[in-house]
Amino acid sequence: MNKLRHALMVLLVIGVSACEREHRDLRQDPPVSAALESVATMPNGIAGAPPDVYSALNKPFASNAYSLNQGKQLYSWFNCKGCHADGGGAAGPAFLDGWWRYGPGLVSIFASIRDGRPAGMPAFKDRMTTDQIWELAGYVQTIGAYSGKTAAPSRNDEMQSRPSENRAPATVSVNDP
Amino acid sequence: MKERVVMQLDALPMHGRGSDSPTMWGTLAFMLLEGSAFALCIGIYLYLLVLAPQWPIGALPPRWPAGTVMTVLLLASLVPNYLVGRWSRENDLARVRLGMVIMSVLGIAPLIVRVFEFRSLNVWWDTNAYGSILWLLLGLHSMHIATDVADTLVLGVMMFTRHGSNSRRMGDVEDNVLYWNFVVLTWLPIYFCIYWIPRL
Amino acid sequence: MSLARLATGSLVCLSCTACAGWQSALEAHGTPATGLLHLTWLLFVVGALVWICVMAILVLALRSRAAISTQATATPDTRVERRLNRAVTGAVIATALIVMGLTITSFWVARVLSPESSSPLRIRVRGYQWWWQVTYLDARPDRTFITANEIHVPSGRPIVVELSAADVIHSFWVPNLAGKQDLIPGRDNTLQFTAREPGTYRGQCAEFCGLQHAHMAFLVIVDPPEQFEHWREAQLAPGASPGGTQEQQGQRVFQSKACAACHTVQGTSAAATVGPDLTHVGSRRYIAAGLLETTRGSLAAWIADPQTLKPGTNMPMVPLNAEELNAVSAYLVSLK
Amino acid sequence: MSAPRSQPVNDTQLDSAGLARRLSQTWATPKGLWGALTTVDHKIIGRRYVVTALIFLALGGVLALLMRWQLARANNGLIGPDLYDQIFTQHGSNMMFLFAVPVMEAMGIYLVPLMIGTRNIAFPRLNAYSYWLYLAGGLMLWISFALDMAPDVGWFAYVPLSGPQFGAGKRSDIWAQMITFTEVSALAVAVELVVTIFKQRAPGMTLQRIPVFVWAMLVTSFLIILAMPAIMVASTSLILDRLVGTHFFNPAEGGDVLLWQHLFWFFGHPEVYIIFLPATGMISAIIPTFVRRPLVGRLGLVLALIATGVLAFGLWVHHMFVVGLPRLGESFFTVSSMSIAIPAGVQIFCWLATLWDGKPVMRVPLLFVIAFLVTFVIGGLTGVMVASVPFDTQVHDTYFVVAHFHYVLIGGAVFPLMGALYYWFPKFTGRLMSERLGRWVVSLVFVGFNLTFFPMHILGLEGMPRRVYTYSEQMGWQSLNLLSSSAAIVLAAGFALFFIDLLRSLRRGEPAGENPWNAATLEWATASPPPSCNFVHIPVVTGAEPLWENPETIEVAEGLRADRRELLVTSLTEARPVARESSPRNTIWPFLAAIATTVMLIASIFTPWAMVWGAVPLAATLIGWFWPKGTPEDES
Repeated sequence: MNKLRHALMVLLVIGVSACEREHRDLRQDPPVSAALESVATMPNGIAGAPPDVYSALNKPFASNAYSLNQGKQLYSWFNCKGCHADGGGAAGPAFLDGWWRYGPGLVSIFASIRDGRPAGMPAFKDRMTTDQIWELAGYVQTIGAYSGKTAAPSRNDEMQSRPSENRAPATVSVNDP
Repeated sequence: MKERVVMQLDALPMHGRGSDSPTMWGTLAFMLLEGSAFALCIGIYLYLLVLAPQWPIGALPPRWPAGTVMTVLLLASLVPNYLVGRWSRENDLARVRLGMVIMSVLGIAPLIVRVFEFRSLNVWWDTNAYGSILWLLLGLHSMHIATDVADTLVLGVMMFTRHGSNSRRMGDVEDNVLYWNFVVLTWLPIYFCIYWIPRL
Repeated sequence: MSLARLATGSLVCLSCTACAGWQSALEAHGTPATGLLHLTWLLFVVGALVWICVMAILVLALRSRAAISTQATATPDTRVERRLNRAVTGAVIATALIVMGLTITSFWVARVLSPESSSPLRIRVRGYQWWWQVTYLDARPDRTFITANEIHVPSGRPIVVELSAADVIHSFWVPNLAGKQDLIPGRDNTLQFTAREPGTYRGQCAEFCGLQHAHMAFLVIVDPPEQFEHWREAQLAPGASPGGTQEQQGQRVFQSKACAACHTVQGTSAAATVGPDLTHVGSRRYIAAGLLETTRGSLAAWIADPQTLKPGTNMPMVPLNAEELNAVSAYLVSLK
Repeated sequence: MSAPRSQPVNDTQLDSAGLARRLSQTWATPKGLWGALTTVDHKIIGRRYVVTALIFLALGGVLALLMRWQLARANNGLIGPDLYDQIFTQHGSNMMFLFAVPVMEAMGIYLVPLMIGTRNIAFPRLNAYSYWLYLAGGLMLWISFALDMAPDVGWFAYVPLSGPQFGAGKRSDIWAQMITFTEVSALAVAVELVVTIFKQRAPGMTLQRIPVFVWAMLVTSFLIILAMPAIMVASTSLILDRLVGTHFFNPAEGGDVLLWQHLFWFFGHPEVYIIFLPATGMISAIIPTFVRRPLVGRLGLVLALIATGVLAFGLWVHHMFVVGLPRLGESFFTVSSMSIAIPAGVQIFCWLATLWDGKPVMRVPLLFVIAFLVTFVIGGLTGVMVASVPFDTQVHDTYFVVAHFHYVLIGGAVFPLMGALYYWFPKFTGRLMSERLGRWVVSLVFVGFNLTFFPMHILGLEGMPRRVYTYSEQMGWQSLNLLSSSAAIVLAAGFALFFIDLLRSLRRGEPAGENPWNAATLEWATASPPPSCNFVHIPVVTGAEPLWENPETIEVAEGLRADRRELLVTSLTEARPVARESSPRNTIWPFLAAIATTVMLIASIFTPWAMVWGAVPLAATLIGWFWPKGTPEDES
C-alpha cells in the first residue's frame, strides 16, 4: 500500500512544481511590491540578499513562465536591445557569454537595473515598477543560463539572432555555423 | 435463432497471402496515411516558396551530390527488394534469409548517406522557414527509413529462428517489401523538391 | 407546442434588446452594413421557409403509428418505391436550385458592396494586445497624428482602414457599419466602409487574442464633415499645457514617474510609444479600450489598480500616493 | 520442432453446446486486472471507449455550465480571464478530440464486426494500443487542467497566440501533444475499420448488402486517414517552433501565420464530418427498424456519404473568410461550402421518404431521430447561410457561429448518438433502457438545447463576439444570455437523467433477448451481450436485410477450428471466402507500448532529445509485440 502512497507523493511534487511554473499571477498586492523593493545589497553593490517576501512567494521571477515571458516583453519595450542587442552585447556588455561583471545573482541584476551601473547603465528606478524590474532581471538571467529552464521563454516572432533562451547554452551554438 | 449450414470453409488455407492478407491491406492504409502527411509537407514547402520573395531564403541551394547518391542508392535497392518479394512469394527460406541480410545493409547505407545530406543542406533548421521545412521534410523521410530498416532487421533475425519457416512470416516479408517500395517512391518528389526546385 | 412557445419567446427578446444595438449587425448605419442586413433577412426568410416545409413533411410522415412487433415488409412493392424515389429526386433538385440561388445572390451582394471608390480617407489601425492604435495619414507628414481606441470619420465619405497587427491576430469589427476583417501579423489587410449619418458606433475585437480579448473595444464616431475637420485640427495641436497648480503637479508626476516611460504627450518630454498616445486622452469618451467612461474618478481608479479592472493588462501598477494620484488624474483629464 | 501440437479441433467435430463452450473458452478474456490490461476483444475495448468518452462528455458539460454561469450576468466576477480561457479551450478540445471522434469510432469498433458477421476487429492488438493512447492523452489534458496549466488559446490554437512568443509556459505544448495522442489513436482505429470492412465481411455480403452504418464508418475512416495527418503535421511544426526554434509560423523569417489556419482547417472541416457521418449511419440504422421497412434510396444515401466525404476536403477556407484572402478564392469556397448541402439534402429527404411510407413506432430511439431532424435542419440551414462570404463577415467568430456548430454537433451528432445508445444498449448489455425515463430525457434535452442555443443566433447578430469572459451591461445582451444560461440547466438535467438511466438500466433494465426491436441487421442474430466469439458459426448473407428475409433460421458456414482463434477473410467486392485468418490472443505488449509512447511524447514536451532516447523502449515493446509467441494462432 505504501508503494502507491509513495507514487502519489511523487506525482504531487511534480504537480505542485508544474503548478508554480504555469500559474498566472496577474496582480501583486501593493504591500508585497513595496516589500520587494527592500533589497539588501553588499557595500560594493554587487551581490546581496533578496527580500524574504521573495522566497515566501516561492521565487516567482526565476521560475514562473508567465513572469519570464513578461520580462522578455519588457526587454524589447524598454529598448535594452539598444545597448545589449539580443544578449550578444553591443555598447553594453553581453549576457550570452555567461560572464557577469556584477555577479550572476538575481539580486545583482535587479540592483543593476534599478540603480544603474557606473559605466553607462541608466537607472530604471523611476522608469519601471518594482515588479517589472524583477521580471526583467529574471529574464536577463535566463539569457546567459548554461542550461535551459523549463519555464524559459522561446524565440520571438522576429529576425533570428541567436538560439532562444529555452535552448541554452546559447554561447556554444552561437559560435559554430 | 436456428442455424442452417449452407457452406463449408475447412478447405480454405489457414493464412491468406497477397491481397487476401489483412496485414497487406493494413500496410496499404498506413502508406496512404503517411503519403498524405508527405504530400502535406511538400505542400507547405511550395506554400512557403510561393510566399518568399526569394527562394531559398538567405542560403545557397543544397549541394546535390549527397542527395543524388541517396537517390541512386534507394533506386538500386529496389532490385534486391523485388527479388526478396518474389522469393518470399515462393516461400524460398534460404534465398529470403540472404535477401533480408542484403536489404538490411541496403537499409542502413542510406541512413549513413543521410548524415552527409543533412550536412550539405547549407542551412540550419532554426535559420529561417526555408531551413525549417527542409529539415522537417528530410527528418520525416529519415524517420521512415529508420523505422523500415528496424522492421527489416527484426524480420531478418526472425527468419533465422524457428519462426522463419512459417508462411505468415513470408507474408510479413512481402509487406516489408511493399513498404520499402513506398519509402523509396516517396523520396523521389522530396528529392526533386529539396535539390532541384531551388535551382529552377 | 414547445416550438411555438420558443418562437414567441425569442421574438419578444429580440424586440426589447434592439434598442441598445450600437454594436448590432441588425442596425445598419452605413454601407456595406445595410446591404448585409438585407442579405441577412433574405437568408433568414429562405431558411425559415425551407425549415417549415421540411417540418411539415416530417409531421405528416409521422401521422400513422405501429408497434415494434408488427411484421416488417422486407421488400416493399416497386411502384411505391419508384414514386418515393421520384419525390426524393425532386426535393434534392429543389435543394440544389435554392443553394445555387443563394450562391449567386451572395456573389452579387459581395460585388455590389465593394465598389472601388475614389479619394477615400485612409486611416491606419494597428492592433496591440488589448487596445487599438489609430494613425491618421496625410500627404504632408506634419499633419499626420496618432490617437487610440476612438476613430472619428466624416459622414458620407468612403473610409479605407489599413489593418496591421503588432503581436497576435485581432479582428476589426464595427457591425453597424461593416463586416469584420482580421489584423494578421506579417500581412496588411484593408476594410472599406462609408458611414451614412452621424452617430457613435461601437466595435470590438472579434478574434480571440489573449487574456483581455473581452475588453478590446473601440468607437467609430461619425461627425459631419466640418465638425470632423475641427476635431482633426484639435488632434494636431500638442497636449494642452496644465492650467491649475494641481494639473501642473500632475504633469511633473507624469514626467518623473514611470508614466513617461510608456506614454506620449505631444509637446512634453514624454515620448514613449509602448502604450497609447495620451495627448488628447481627456477628449476621448472611454479609456482602457472601452472599459471606463473618461472621468477624473475613472482615471484615478484605472491608474491606481489596473489589474483589478482589466486583469492581465500590460499597464503596471505604478505606486503613487493619494496626492500624486489626484494630481495625475486631474492633469490627464485636462488634456482635451 | 516445438512441443507436440494438440490435435486440431474442427467446429464440425463438436455438438452445438460443446462448440459454444469450446469457442467461448478459446476467445475468452481472463477476469481481473490482467485480463483488463491484456484484452484484445473489440467488444470490451469498444465498451471501454464509449464509457471513457461519455465521462469526458460529462466533464466537458460541467465546463459548459461554468461558462454559462459566468456569462449569465454582465460583468460577472465568478471566473477570471485566465481560468475562463482555460475552461473554454478545455471545453472545445475535450468535446472535439476526447469525446466526439472517439465515441463515434467506439461505436464502430463495437458494432462493425457484429454487423458484418465476423468474430473480432482486424488488428485487435492495435485496437488495444489505440485505447490506451487515447486514455493517456485524455488524462494528460485533464491533469494539466487540474494543475492550472491547461491550454488557454482556444481549441484551434491560432498562431501567434499559441506560438513561441505569446504562448508562455508549456500550455500550448500540452494542447499540441494531446493532438498527437488522440490522432494516433484515431488513425489506428480508422485503419482497423477499413481493413475489417474490406476483408472480414460475412460470405455473400456484397457491396449492395453492406449496412449503411458500416458504409458511414468506412467513409469516416477514409476521412480520418486523409485528414488527420494535416493536424499532426501542424501540431508537430507548432511544437518544433516552440521548442527548437523553427520558423514555420514566423512572418519575420519567411514563415506565415495563415499557414497554421490552412493546415488546421484542412483537417478541421473533415473533422466535423468525421463526427457527423457516423451519426447519419446511426440514423440510417434506427429508422428502418422503427418504421418497419427498409430505407428508401439506399444507393442514394451511400453515394451521399461518399460525396460528403469528398467535398469535405474542398471547403476548409470558409473558416478563413475574414483573414483577407483574395475574393476569387473565397468565392470558390462559397460554392463548395454551399454545394455540400446537397448530399445532406439527399440524406434528409431519403429519411423523410422512409418515414413517410413506413409505419413509425414511437419508441425513444425514433424520438431522438425526430429531435435530430428538427434540430439538424436548422443547423444545416445556418451552415448554408454562413457559407456566403458577405454574411460571414458579420457573423464570423460571433455567437451566431457558436449556435450554428452546436446545432450541427449536438443536434447532428449527439442526438443520434443518444438514440443509438438507446437502440443498441440491449445488444451491449442484454438489458433495455427505460422507456419512461427516455421520454423525459428526449423532451428535457430537446427543449433545453433549443432554449440554450437558439438565442445565441440573435446574440451573435447583436454583436456578441466569441470567447469573451464577460461583457458590459450597456450592450443589451443581458436578457438573452440569462435565458441561455437558465436553459442550460434544463439541458444539463436532461443529460444527467440520461446518465442515470444508463447506469440504472445496467442492473435493473428489462432483460432483452437477441432481437428486442425485431431489427434486420446481423448484430441482432447473436445473443445480447454477444459471446466472446460473436458468432458460433459465421453467418452467410443473401440480402440487405438478412433477419427480415428469413426471420426464423439463419444460414451459416462451418469448418473453422474451435481450438484456436479463427475468423474468415473474404474478397473485397463479392465477399467470397478466401482464407481462414487467425486472430491474436490476449497480450500485454500493446499496453506496454502505449506506456512507452506516452513517456516519450510527454517527455518530448520538455526536451527534444526525448524523441531519441524515448524511441529505444518503444522499439523494444514493439519488437515484443510482433515477435511470434508460438501459439496455435501462428500456424499456417
